[in-house]
This record gives sequence, C-alpha cells and structure tokens, in this order.
Amino acid sequence: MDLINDWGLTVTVFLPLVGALLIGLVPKANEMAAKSIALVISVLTFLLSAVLAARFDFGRSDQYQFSVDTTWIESIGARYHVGLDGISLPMLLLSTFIVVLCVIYSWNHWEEPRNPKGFLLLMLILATGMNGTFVALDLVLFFIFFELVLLPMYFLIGIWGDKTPRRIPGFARESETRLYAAIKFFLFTLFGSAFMLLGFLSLYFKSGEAGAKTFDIPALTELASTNPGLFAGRYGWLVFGALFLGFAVKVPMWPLHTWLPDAHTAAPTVGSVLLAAILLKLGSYGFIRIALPILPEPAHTWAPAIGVLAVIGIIYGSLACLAQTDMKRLIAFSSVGHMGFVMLGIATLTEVGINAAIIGMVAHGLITGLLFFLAGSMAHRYHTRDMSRLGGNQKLIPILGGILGFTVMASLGLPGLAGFWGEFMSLLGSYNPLESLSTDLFRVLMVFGAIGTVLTAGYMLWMLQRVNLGEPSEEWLGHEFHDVDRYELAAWLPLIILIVAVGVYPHLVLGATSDAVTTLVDNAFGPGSAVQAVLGG
Amino acid sequence: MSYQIDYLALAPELVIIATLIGVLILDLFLPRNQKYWTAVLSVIGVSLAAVPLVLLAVDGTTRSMFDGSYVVDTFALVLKGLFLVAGYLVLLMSVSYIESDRYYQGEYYFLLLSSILGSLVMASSRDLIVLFIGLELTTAPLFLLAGFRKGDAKSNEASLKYYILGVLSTALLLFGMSLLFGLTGEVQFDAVREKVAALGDSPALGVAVLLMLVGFGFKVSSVPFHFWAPDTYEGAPTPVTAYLSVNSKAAGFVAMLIVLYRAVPDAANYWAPALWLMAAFSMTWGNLSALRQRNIVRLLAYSSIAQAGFMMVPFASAAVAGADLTEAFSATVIYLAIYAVMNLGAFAVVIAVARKTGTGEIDGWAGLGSYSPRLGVLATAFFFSLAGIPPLAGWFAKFVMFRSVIIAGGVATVVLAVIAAVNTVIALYYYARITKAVWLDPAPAEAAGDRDARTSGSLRLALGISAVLTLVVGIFPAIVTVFGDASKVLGAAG
Amino acid sequence: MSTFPLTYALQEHAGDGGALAQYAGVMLVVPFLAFLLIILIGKRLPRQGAEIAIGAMAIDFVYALALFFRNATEGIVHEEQFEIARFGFGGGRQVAFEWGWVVDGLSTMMFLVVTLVALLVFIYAVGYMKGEIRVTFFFAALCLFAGSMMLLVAAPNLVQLIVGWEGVGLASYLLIGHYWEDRANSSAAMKAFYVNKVADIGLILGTVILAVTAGTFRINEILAQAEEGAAALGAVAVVAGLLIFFGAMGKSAQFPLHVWLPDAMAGPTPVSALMHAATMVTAGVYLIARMFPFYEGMAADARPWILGIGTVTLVIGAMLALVQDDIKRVLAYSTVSQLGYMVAALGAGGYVAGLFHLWTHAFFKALLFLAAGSVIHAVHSNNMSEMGGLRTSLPRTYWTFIVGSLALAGIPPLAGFWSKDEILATFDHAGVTAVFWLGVATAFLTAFYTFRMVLLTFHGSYKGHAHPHESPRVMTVPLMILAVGAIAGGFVLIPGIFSGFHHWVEVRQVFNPEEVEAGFDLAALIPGLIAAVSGVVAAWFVYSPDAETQEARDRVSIPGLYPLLRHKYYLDDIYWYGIVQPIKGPLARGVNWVNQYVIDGVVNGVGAVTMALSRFVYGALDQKGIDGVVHGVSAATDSAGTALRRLQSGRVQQYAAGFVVGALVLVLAVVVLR
Amino acid sequence: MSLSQWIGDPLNWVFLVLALAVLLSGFRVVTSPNVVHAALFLVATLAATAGFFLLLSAEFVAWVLVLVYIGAVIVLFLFGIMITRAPTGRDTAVDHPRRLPSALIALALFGVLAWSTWTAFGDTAIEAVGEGSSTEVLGEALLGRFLIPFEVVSFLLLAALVGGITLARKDQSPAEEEAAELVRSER
Amino acid sequence: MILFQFLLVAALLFSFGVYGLLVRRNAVMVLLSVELMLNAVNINLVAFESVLATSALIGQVFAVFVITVAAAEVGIGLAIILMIFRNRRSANVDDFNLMRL
Repeated sequence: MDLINDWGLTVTVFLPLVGALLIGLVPKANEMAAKSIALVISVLTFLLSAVLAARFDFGRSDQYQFSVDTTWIESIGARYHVGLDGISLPMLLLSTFIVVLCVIYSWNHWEEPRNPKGFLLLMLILATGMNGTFVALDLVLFFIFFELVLLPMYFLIGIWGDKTPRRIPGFARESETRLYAAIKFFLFTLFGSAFMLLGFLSLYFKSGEAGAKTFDIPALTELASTNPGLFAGRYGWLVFGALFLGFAVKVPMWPLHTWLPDAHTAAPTVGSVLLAAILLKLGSYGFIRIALPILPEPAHTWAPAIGVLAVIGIIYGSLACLAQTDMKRLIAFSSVGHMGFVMLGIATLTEVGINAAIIGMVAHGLITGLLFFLAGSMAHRYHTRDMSRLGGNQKLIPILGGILGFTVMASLGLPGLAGFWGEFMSLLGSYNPLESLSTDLFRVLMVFGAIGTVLTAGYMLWMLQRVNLGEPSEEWLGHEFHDVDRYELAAWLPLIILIVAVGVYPHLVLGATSDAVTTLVDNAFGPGSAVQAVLGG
Repeated sequence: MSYQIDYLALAPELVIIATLIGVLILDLFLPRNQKYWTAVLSVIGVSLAAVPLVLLAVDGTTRSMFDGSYVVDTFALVLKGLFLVAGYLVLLMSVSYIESDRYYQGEYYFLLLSSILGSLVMASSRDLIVLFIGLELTTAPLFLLAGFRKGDAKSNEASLKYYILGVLSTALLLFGMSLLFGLTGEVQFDAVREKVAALGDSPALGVAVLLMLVGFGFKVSSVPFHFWAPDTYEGAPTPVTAYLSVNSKAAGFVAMLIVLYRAVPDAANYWAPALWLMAAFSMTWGNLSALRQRNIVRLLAYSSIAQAGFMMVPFASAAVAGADLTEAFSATVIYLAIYAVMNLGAFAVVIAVARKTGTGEIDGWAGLGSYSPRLGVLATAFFFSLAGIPPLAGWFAKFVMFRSVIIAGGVATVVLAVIAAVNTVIALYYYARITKAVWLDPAPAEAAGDRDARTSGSLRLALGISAVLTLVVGIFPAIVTVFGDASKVLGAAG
Repeated sequence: MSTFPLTYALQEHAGDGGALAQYAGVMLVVPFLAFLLIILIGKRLPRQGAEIAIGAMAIDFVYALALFFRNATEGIVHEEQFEIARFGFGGGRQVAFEWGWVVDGLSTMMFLVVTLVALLVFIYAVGYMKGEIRVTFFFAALCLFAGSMMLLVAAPNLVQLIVGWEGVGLASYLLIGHYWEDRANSSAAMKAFYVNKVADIGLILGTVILAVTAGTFRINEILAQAEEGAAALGAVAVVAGLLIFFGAMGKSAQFPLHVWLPDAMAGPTPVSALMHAATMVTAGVYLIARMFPFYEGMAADARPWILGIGTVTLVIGAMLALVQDDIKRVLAYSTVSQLGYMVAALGAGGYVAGLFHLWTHAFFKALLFLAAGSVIHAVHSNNMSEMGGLRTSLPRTYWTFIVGSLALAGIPPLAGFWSKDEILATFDHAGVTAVFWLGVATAFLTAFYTFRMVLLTFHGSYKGHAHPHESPRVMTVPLMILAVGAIAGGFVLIPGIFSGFHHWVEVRQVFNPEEVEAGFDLAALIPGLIAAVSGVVAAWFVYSPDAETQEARDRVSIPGLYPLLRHKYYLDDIYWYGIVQPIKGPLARGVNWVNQYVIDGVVNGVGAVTMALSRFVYGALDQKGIDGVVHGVSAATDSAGTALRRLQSGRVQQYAAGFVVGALVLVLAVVVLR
Repeated sequence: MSLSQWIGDPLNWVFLVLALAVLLSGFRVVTSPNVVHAALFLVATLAATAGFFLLLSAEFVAWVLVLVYIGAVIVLFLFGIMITRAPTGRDTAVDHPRRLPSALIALALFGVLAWSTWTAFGDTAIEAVGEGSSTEVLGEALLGRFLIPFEVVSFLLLAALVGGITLARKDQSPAEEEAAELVRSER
Repeated sequence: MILFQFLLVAALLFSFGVYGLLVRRNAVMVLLSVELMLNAVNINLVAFESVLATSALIGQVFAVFVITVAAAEVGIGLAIILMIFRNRRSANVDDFNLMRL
C-alpha cells in the first residue's frame, strides 16, 4: 500500500481542512450535519494517523517515514516536505486524538453564541494547523502551519469566550475578557513568530555557505552536525534568540507566559483543551525539532538561561496558582509550571531530558486537557468558576468529582500516572546535564524543580479541597445537577485510560521517541556526550 | 532617423486607447438609464487588452523601441498584467457603486481607462520623459476622479488636496529630472546609468535623485509625503480609493523602482538612506496612525501608508547594505502584486459592506458576521491577509520582504527588520480590530443601511476573484514568484 | 519477561522459589484488579464491594503465606523485571524503567505482614463500616492501598518503589479524608499528603542521584556497586543516603515530619490500624532495611543521622502520647515512638532488630487500633474522657486490648517484649549508651501511657452518653487472631532458643546481614523489663479507677512540659505560620501581583504606550503637521471640524509644508550632511 | 570665466534685464494681494522666460511658451478667476499668517538647489549661443523618438478636457435631467 | 554666459513658487505658484540643453512636454476649483473668500 506511504501524512494533515470546507457548505441551521461531518472527519483523521502509527517502523524511529518531499515554492527554496519520526509520531497522534474527543464533547456543550457550524469549522482548521506543524520538515511549511493555528484560536476565544467585562490595567475602558484575551494571544504569538521567521530566513541563507541554501529541517540538521562552525558564534546566538522568542511565547516560558492565563480563562472549554493539550506543544516541539538539532552550539549557550527560566516558571506558576480564585485560571497557571518541567528537560540537552520533555508534553496534553474539560463542564453546570462559591462538587456531581480527583492526582505527578514520568525524567536529566553545561547550576535547578512538585501538589490538592470536598455551599441547595453525560464520558474515558496507560507503560511514548532522541542528541552534541560521572569511570 | 513601431508590443495600450475612445463615443449616444454599457465596454476592453499581453508573454522576446526608451519585456508584461487585473477589479467594483449614485458614468470609465493607459505606458518606459508622461497620465485623471462625488464636500476636498499636493510633487519630480538630465545629458535610463556611474559623488546628483524620490514618494504615499492620502481616500468614491491605493501606488512604486534600479543604481549612496528612512517612518507612522482610526477607509489609508513602508524595506535594506538589488527588486514586486490583490479585496468588501451598514465607521461593522457571514469571512480573509497571517497571501509578501532583508545583512538592515517585525505586530492589532467588530461584537439593533442589500454581481465577481487569488497565492505562492522572476529580467537587461 | 541472574546471590541455602516466586506478581496485580472491579461494580454487590476486597486479600494472603513457608524452609532469591520503557541515557547507554518483583526474605516477611493485617482489617471493616457512607469507595481505596503497598514492598527498582510509595500516599490521602464533608478531615488528608510529598523530594532526588550515578534503577545493582565500592557512587553516597532517608522520614513519621500521623487519625479506624500503624508507616523502615547494605557500607556516614532522628522520634512520640485524650491519638503517637525505635535500631546497625520490631509491632498495634475502633464503635467518641468502665460491656475487646497493651508495654512473654529487648540490646552492643538509656526510659513511658489508656478506657466508671455494647463477631474475630499474633509473634526470635526470624529476613541476594549481633543480652533485658513493669505499675497508681479526671492528673505529673506537649512542641504552628501561610499568603499573592501588575503590566504598558504614541503621531504630527510639531499634542481632533473648516484652516498648506520639509530633511540628511 | 569677461558679454546684460524681470514679476506673483494682478505678473514672468529661451536659442520652446501659456493658460486663469468671482480687488487676508516659516522653507530649498547646482555646474559656460536650434530637429524628435509620450500626452489633455468639463459643469437637478431626457426621447 | 546664471534664476523662481504654495490662501493663487515652479523647471531644461546640445534636443522636447502637462494640470485644477466654487455658492452665497485653502 504505497498510497499510505505517499499520501498518508498529507491526507492526515489536510483532511480536517476538507472537513472544514464541507461544513462550510452546510446551512447554519443544520447543526446535526455539521456535527456529523466534524465527527466523521476527525475520526477518519485519527484512524488514519493510527494506521500510520501501526505501519510506523519503530525500529528506525530516528528516521523520517512516510516522507513526502516535493516542490512547493521553488523560487524561495521552500518545499513541501513532511515526514514522521519517533518524536513527531506521539505528537501527531495526540493531536488527532484530542480533536476527536473535542468534537465528541462539543456534541452537547455549546457556549454562547452557539453556532456549531462555525465552531467546528474553526476547530477543523485548527486541526490542520496542528497536525501540519508536527509533521512539517520544511521551515517555511512549519511556519505556515505554526501560524495557521492562530486565526481559528483567535476566533474560538474571541467569539465563544468569556464575556464578563474586565478592567485591564493601563487602559481606561473595560473590555470583555474574551476580547482582551483573544487579541493578547494573537499579538504575543505573532510577535514571537515574526522573529522566528527572521531566524528561519537567516538559517536558509547561512546554509548557502556550506552548500545549497535550504529550508529543509533534516538537511539543516545534517549540515549542523557536519559543519559545526556554521551556525555558531554570535550569529548562532542571535538566530537561536530569534527562534527562542517564537517558541518560548508559545510554550509559554516565563516571562512570556502572560497571555496564557487570560487565553485559558476566556476560551471556551474546547478551546482551552486544544490550547493546553496541543497548541502549547507546538513551541516545545519547535525547540526539539528545530532549535536544538540545527543550532546545537548556541543551544549550549542558551540552555542555562532556558533552564533557569523554566524553573522560575515552575515555581512561579505554582505560587501564582495558590493565589487564584478562578478555577480555569488556576489550571492555566499550572500549565506554566508543567511546561516548565518540559523546558527544563529540553534545557539539559540530554537524551533523558528530551525524552522527558516529550513524554511530559504528551502527559500534559492528556491531563491538562482533561482538567479543562472538567473545569468547563463544571462551569457549564454551576455557571461560575469561582472556587470560593464551588465546593462539595463531589457530593453534588459524584462521578465528575471523582474524575476531577483522578485528574488532579495525575496532574500533580502521581507516580503510576502519565504526569510522573515527565517530571521525574526531567529531574533525572538535570542532575547530569550535557557535559559542557554547568552541573552545579542544573543541580540547583533540579532541587527547585523538585520543590516545585511539592507546590504543585499543594495547589492542586487545595483546589480539589475547595472545589470537590466539603459541604456544598447553600447556594446550590435545591439545584439538581446532572452527572456526567455520555458525551462527556465518551470524551473523557479515553483520556483517563491513556493517562493510566502511559503511566503504567511509558513505553507507549518512549518506545517511539527514544531512538529518535538518541540520534538527535548524537548528531547535535556528538556521540558519547553527556553524563560522564558514571560507574566511577 | 526613423523608428520602427512594433504594433504587437503596443497592442495592449492600443486596445485600451480604442476602448476609451469607444467609451467616450458610446457615452454620447446612450440614454441615461443605459449608461452602464460604458462599463461593459470598459470591462471588455480591459479583458481584451490582456490578450495581446498573453501573446507577448508567450512570445517572450524583449521588444525595445525608440532607442530603448520604450521596452516591452517580461517585467513590463507582468506589471501590465498586474495593472490590468487590478484595473479590471476596480472596474467591477465601480459598476454598482457608480450606478447607484449620480455619476457621469461614461466620463468616469473614460478617466479610469486613461489612468490605466498611463500605468501601462509607464510600465514600459525606460526613459525619463516617457516615464513622466506615463505617470502624469496615471495620476491626472485621478485628481478628477477623486472629486467625482461632486456634491460631497469631502469629495471636493479630497480632490483639491490630492491635486495641489500632486502638482507640488510633480514640480519637485520635474526639477529633479531636469537636474538629472543636466548632469547626464540623457533621458534614456541605460544611458543615464552609464553617465551617472562616471559621475561619481555629486551633491547635485543627490539632490536630483532625492527630488525624484520625493515625487515618487508622493505617489506611493510614503511618510512624509502621505498627508493627502487619508483625506483623499476618505473623500473619494470608494472604487477610486481602491484604485488610488493599488494601481496608483503600484505605478508610483514601479516608477520609483525602475528609476532607482535602472537609471541611478550608482547613486544608491544618496537614495538608499533616504529610502531607509522613508520605509521606517512609513511603517511606524502609518501603523500608529491607523491604530486611531474609526473610519474604515481612513484606516485602510493609513494601512496602505504602512504597507508602502513594508514595500520599501527590501530595496532600502539591500541598497543600504550594498547588496545586490535584484532580489530586493523582485521582493518588492511580489509584495506589490500580493498587496494589490488583497487590498482590492478589502476595498471590495468595504463597498459591499457600506451598502449594508450605511456607515464608514468600523463600529458600524459590528456583528457583520452574524447577518452576512460570507462578507464577514471575506473581510476576515482580506484583513488578515494584509496582516500577513498564513495561509493567506499576505504572509508570502511579508516573507519575501523579510527574506530580502536577511539576504542584505548588516546592522542597518537588521534594525529595519526589527522595526518591520514590531510593526507587523502593531498592524495586526488594527486589522484584528475590524475582524473583532465583524465577529466578536454583537450587531446593533438597527443599522443605517439595508442589511438585506444584495451585493451586485460584478462586485461579487471582484470579491470572488480577489478572494480566490488571496487564498491560492497564500497556499501556492509559487504563482506570484513569476513576478519576482520577471522583474529579474529588468536587472539582466541592464 | 526476563529473569535476571543474581550476580551477588549467596546461593548456599536459597532456592529461586520456583513457580511460586516467578508468579509472585499475581499478588501485586490482584488488589488493583479488585480496586477496578469495586469501582465498576462494587455498588451493586450486597456488601458493596467488601467481598471483592476480602477475596482479593485472601488470595494475596495465601500466596504470601506460601511464599513465607517456602522461604522459611528453603529460602528464596528471585527477581523479575518487565521493561516498560527504555531511553537513551547519554553516551550511548540505555536505561530502562521496569516493573517487577523481588522475592527474598525481606519482601516475603513484608508480604506476609501486609496481607495478613490487611485481610484482618478488611474483615473487621465490614463490621466497622456498616452503615457508613461511601463503603464501596472505602474498600476500593483499601485495595488501592494494598496494591500499592505490595508494589512498594516488591519493588526491585527505585522507580517502582517510588510508584508504590506515592501510591500508598494517595490511598492514605483518600482514606484519611474519607469523611471529607468536614473540612478538618480533608485538611488532615492534605497535610498527610503534603508532608509526605515534601519528604518525597528526598526520595526522588536520592533516587535520581543514585540512578544517574549508578546508571541503573535496580536496587540490587546499585547495592552491588556499593558493595564493590564504585568510586562514583561513593562520592554521592552520603548525600543520596541522607536524601533517601529523608524520604523514609516522611512515610515513617520521623521527627520533625511526624506531624501528619496524629492528624491522619481523622480517617476511619481500620485505616489507622492498617496503614497508619501496621504497614504503610513502616515503608520507611522497610526502605532503610532494603538499602541496608548501602547504609552499612558507603553511606555509613548517614547512619548516625538515622540513629539520631530515630532516637529523638522515639522519645518525643512517647511523651506526646502521655497527654492525649483521643484514644487514637495516643496510639498514633505511640506508633511514632515505636517507629522511632525501629529506625533507631536500623541506624544503630540492628537490621534484624528493626525488622523484628516492625513485625511484632504490626500485630500488636493493629490489634490495639482495631480494639480501639471497637470501643469507638461502641461509644461513638474518640475521647477517653467520654469512656471508662468499658471492661464489662466490651469484654472481648477488653481482653484483646489488654493483650495488645501488654505487648506494647513490653511485658514478657508477649511479642513486644522480645523485639524491644532486641532493639535495646542492639543499642547496647552498638555502644550508643545515651540512646540505650533513652530507649529504656521511653520503655517506661510506653508502658505508662499504654496503661493510662487502658485504665481510662476500660476501668473506672463510664463517662459517656451512648450505650456501649460489644462489637459483632466480624470485628472481634480479627481482634482475637491479632491477639494471638501479639502474643506469639515474638517467639520467632528468642535469643539463644530460636532464631528463625533472623534467617527469614536475610536478603540473600546481596549480603548476609552482619548487623550488630544482638544475641542474649542481660544488660539490656533487665533495665528494659524493669522500665516496662514499673511503667505499668506507675500507671496503675496514677490512674487507679477512682482517681480524678486524667487531665488534672497530667498537669500534676509533668508540670513544665505539659503546655509544650499539648501544643505538640509547636511544630504544627511553625510549619503553618512559618512555611505554609507565607507561601499561600504573601508569597502567592505577591507572585500573582507581580504577574498582574509587573509582567502583565509591562505587556499592557507596551500596549498603552503604543496607543499613546499613536495618539501623538496621528493627533499631533499627522493631523496637525508642522503646527503639531511646534505646539505639541493638541486635544482638539478633526472630528468636530467640518470639511469646510478643514479647507480653510490651511491644512493643505500644512501638508505641503510637511512635504517640502520632508524633502529638505532628506536632502540635508543624505546629501548635505554626509 | 572671470567677472569682467562675464560683464563684457552683452548677452549677459540682456540676461540681467530678463532675469530681473523674471524674478521681480515672479516675486510679485506670490506676494501680490490681488489675484488678477498675480495672474498678470505671471504673464510677465513667462514672457521674460520666453526671452531666456530666445537667448538660449530655443525659439520653438519660447513661442510655445508664449502661445500656450500667455495665449491659453493665462486666459484660462482669468476666466477661472472671473467665473469663481474671486475677489479681484485687494484681499487683505490673502496669505496665511505663517509667512516666515514658509519663507524659511523656501529659502532653505533655494540654498540647497543653488549650492548643489553650483558645485556641479559652477563653471560651465554656454558656448553655442545664437545659432538657433533647428525646429526641424525638434519636430523630428517629437514625432520620432518621443512619439509615444507625444501621443500619450494627447490623452492627458483629452482626459483633462473631459474630466474638467465633467467636474466644472453645472449639474442638472434630477428634475431637470428627467425633463431633458424626456425631450430627447421625444425627439 | 554661464549655465549657472540660469540655474540660479530657476532655483530662485522655484523657491518663490514653493513659498507661494505654502502661504497663499487663494486656490487660484496656489495654482499660479505651481506654474512658477514648472516654469523654473523649463528654464533648467532649456539651459541644460543649450550646454549639452543633445542630438534630439531632448531638453527642449522635455520642456515642451512640461508646458503641455502644465497646461493640462491647470485645466484640471481650475475645473476642481470651479466645482468646489459651485458647491460653496449653493451652500453659502455670501462667502466671498470661498477658495481659501
């Protein structure tokens, strides 16, 4: 079946777009048709990606499979090059999978002004952007997909977002939360990506000094390892800085994170889920796929800074969580902390660390995605996210409460569930970072990271106590709340199962990534790098 | 001395000439309620003019006439194509707009065609005189068209302001040209270039080049020669504004680039820093001013000022860095082509929406998406394309711009690149504000206009063409790189 | 599945346990399956899932018993590992995460203790929890606990150990907070979780250091390297050892991390018996024992810390137990104190002594808790001030309670006597005289507070309001079984007569325990015995049935110490006001403030400045031209002016002037001034 | 060329007279408070300029200037002034109050222009004077090499004509127009 | 004669034109100023031509074109002014300073 080899990835990426077009043709009133199309398309996309995974040769997960490399914009040297390796495979699956769940969840959860047609249409466009980013192997293509997610997300937040007015410091007029958040999200990301684009272009022309100019990620990676001096020095430092701006905004890393709490708070449930589960990963994926392998030498220089910012993010995010009253905002800040672990892993520049980052990304996608689902469903029922008004949820809506409890446990990194591996491995990596990095610094970071886990447990359990436990406040007396319905269950159960599965059997992720990461690190930082102080020599 | 005239090479111009005379004559005989036939004729004429263009393009040979003062090469052809397509779109936009108001239709189309003719001539000009005449023919009818809403004080004002500043710029341009002629004794660009190269440093050359640059700066509405633009855009009939912001600006750019690139590349030490400043100020000033606009057309005016700044970036940075101008040249031309399509689309939307909302204020657009989703989508597409968001065409324009900056390298260019990057973000804000009004704001209870107003067929066609182009070019930008490649011909020839 | 050769096994008298050991993993899986099953269908069963839990535990118990016999008879050394993930570790090396189980003396003993106590407690709980809310969930959580505990005990590598470790912590959290409608209970649960989480930093970081340095997570490989004296490992051994011990301190409630344990009594009593007395809290002891060769060798410098912390704990725990009114809290502090004994014993090198006390303590403390539960069940109160004279109404409970108390007090020939004697002997032999005498003194305190409790509860007159009656058989039978254990549990290691336990807990894989030989030590036995007996006697005198209320008496007995003890050495206050509040309060709020007003402030500030700039550029420069430059920003905008006025205001000339000035500036900048 | 040589050339005396006329009348064009006077001063300026052209032996251009400008443009101006009934008398507020900055700007511009042309052409002498350039050559150039601009400029004029009429003509009211339409159809 | 004497006059005339353009309130007068500037250009062109003596008399040809264009511009300008005048008159008959800019 060469069809799958040649077209599999392309169809996986663009099928949602076709779905979006189809939905666009459906009259607005026919909600059922729009939903059905979205469901069928997203399921098909997921199945296709699953087929790809099934046919994926894990024995050579460090090589790009199902590659397509064809002309696209010849005159500027950009090509349509997509491929799947062990690093992108889990991300692609995560992306296609979460979209399915989001469609299912959306079946009967609509924020005002409803309009399922528009919502699902945007969501499918978003899916194309996300899938595309994870498989793109050309910098320009990557950039396009990376940016493609902006528009739909802007509208998802802006149209279906939170409509409570909010006073923005520095501005005279009140603005609805959704409006502020949407434009903030958009401007932040665009700001970063403008510089990222400059970086990409610069790489392209620099690559001309050692052969043909190219935007091709594998080719550039190859170039970086064969010509170590090419992307180095001041030049490399600047270019890495440009890429850093682009990716770090998306991750988001402290102090570029402030769009995130606003965006999450304002976004509709599904928007939050997609944002947390996948969009944030685009940034960290960019680091792994592009910044590290192509710019290994500058990565050295930057790694301590990234590590420090990551740990600041962990501690800072946790502390900020403790001051929140809004449940979604709390979860949003928790993302800052969790992504801090991901970035700490990346900053170590070691195999362990990068594996940690990937599994951390997957886990965060599953767990925080689920958390936002839950928060959304609760807000749906209580019409408030204010934790001081919630409480006793476990009593009022027991199954939902139970799932919330489970997810909180997963989120605080309980061993045996998915969240643990990322945190643990990232600490493991930072104990002995790449040889040339300051071991002392990273060990200090490790300790702070570990303290961060306690704080994480702190705010998570605190949230659980405030929301789930205790007697329900009198406000809710006499209210009947329906417990988890079947759409919610259908959307959440797979996540729960996966959280446990990855927790019990991390091979699900690491099995794909490990070899790919090893090759990546070997190429970028030389074989035999890292961890010398072993076995007493 | 006798000169051969290649009629095929001149065929597009001749077709337009025939059309505009036809329009003038037809207008005499048509009863008032059937004046729209002049529009039909104009549309047909512009379409027909594209036929020889295609033939010439297929032929591909460079045809040079009159001692090289009039050249039809691929560069001229693609630009003529651009002018024709843009003119075509403006004509489509005009039909219902002009019909609906009390306009002199025949004269309107005649003047528009004259302007198109001027731009066609200009694209082929390789000689100061031809260039000047072409440019004047492009601009002069627009002075009149801007005032075509005769009863409207704003339109009057638009016309007068545009006219006075226009003639001022013409005078400065001419003075510069006269100096250049005095210094070189030539008007044909290639000859001029040889002389200029021999001339070396000369303040008079600098003054000459800069005065010409000022003249072109007016046409492209670059800061600080932009002042006319907002008022004129606001006052002029909207299709004319569209034409002003696209064809006229493009013509100005083409003139500027041909002269700088073909005639005085060796005086780059004079014009490069000036262009750098103009680019930086245009972007920043235009964008910052756009932030404050409430009127959609004024906003587009300032946006087009900023866009002009972006368009100058490649050339400015390449010249400042002393790099090869060819890449920069093709980048600017590509930008110009993409800008033309998306900006015309934006204006088409503005025209269509104005019917529905009955106001030019951005606030009036609130909730457009709820009662007219198609227009909402189109507005979103065009404005985000202008902002440079993939996968809409605008991204590629921004991309080639940044690309050429990076090719140039050097500190001054990096500074310009950073200014451009920051400006991209600022620009997004006000473009997004429009889409915010369209989608995120609730529709007011009652509108001044007729929400159920149907968008006329010709306008739909214009919208459709520009939308398709915006999207297709965004996804397969290779299409527009033909502009870039063609413009390299200009460099190769010289 | 792969069976790894045990390089360092001393195979002289040990078999591989055959199929029994090979499939020991069944014990790990069954409770989890039970957990799932109870969650899914428990509610629909007649006993709401208890039967599943008991069934699962019975299977485990039988299996554990079989293993135990096999080990006792022929010895077992077996290890199974399943790889669950493998990843690059730098330098081309790969490291694996694994699940698995280790079957040797140590784990077999623990299996037996855990499953036995768990089984009895499960059965007991059927009676105890009758009519309570969320019974299904209760049993599910118990199964989760049992599974995690088995996972922990069976862990052949540090990762699995951590998984089990935090798993039992989670179960503990769930069960302490079982009555979460009351905020105090959920807070107690959170406290337990936090304190353990803090301690877990130590365990996790210790694991990270050991694993990265040794290049493996497998405990036996790490220990092998330690035995070999690998230099890299040696360099980090003490730090890693201390960190891991810090982890153990949390779980085993060592000072100053013991604070969670008394609060944990908020959970139902069976939970306290099972987790907070017999099994979970001994995980720390187990961990130290598991890593004993490491602490014996490379990390020997960490051992004085273990001894010291253990000693402090055993003393302060006992003292706190003196002043409690809540019967469960007495037992909780007693547990703290007894754990202190075990840890101190290990710290002093008494491998067998520590584990032996773990073994006996499991029986008698579980017994005491369950019996106390039976009392509480009867009087609906935890407070001894509302009890008294229950001897008659709860005869079976009373007698079993007496057995447990005697064992705890260390009265021969009950279990506690033998193990405590073993520990005191260890101290004596190790030459830590001060610790030895503190141990003896604490033995006195132990006996004293135990019988204070007995007397206040069962003697005198009834002070409560309920109508106490004996608990049902389902509760008393487990008591009796445990009572047998409390009596006979000590006979497995009688110095000079029978030293079976000594061999049962040999970890043959790595080393032959050559701990400080306790043996028969009269010098230790006599003071210990005297202390215990005199403690009982003293209690009898002080709390004789006709004495006044016990609170007044306490104040008389230890005047200076009383407030300190009542406030639990102010530790909770220090933690709360010194750590938790500052973090939750000012620090968190501060960060939030920084986020909102500094970082976001910068962001919004950039926005506001851009807007202001645009106001200037557009309002002043663009619309006012040269006048704007000269006069600066003017508030007037053009919106008020009509087109006519604009024409007459000379704006066109302004524009033209801007035009010409712009040209001039360009010329000046580029041509004239270059 | 020294000053004495320059003075010695009688053409330069002619030049001086003409230059004085050009500049004085030019100055009055921009300062005269009376619009009709200003227009007439422009006539003088143009006439003197035509003298320059003759001096530079550009007879054809000189006559074109006279014919086109003085003959047509100025008349157009005067018509314009009359039709718009602009005040033909002395207008007190004919200028904006900011004469000084404007003068400075103009002065600066003059400085730049004069300086730059001086550096480039300071010592260039005009030699071929008095021979009279051939109008024939000019004609051939216009219809030869400059055929295209020549033709194109006619469209510029046409456009100006058509557009100018359109803008300047008095619009009929809708009622009038309908009436006209009616008349036409009846005819 | 030297070239510069003409150039100087032209520059001065051009500057007069600019001055007039900047200060005149009356639209017709602004137009007159523009004519001055264009005339200055013509002086330049013709003077240059007399020095350069190009074969095709380019300078003079250019000047002719400039004159033509200037004429067209004047026509356009006056038409615009006339249009505005008509509108103003209909709006406000008494306003005699109509064409002030």
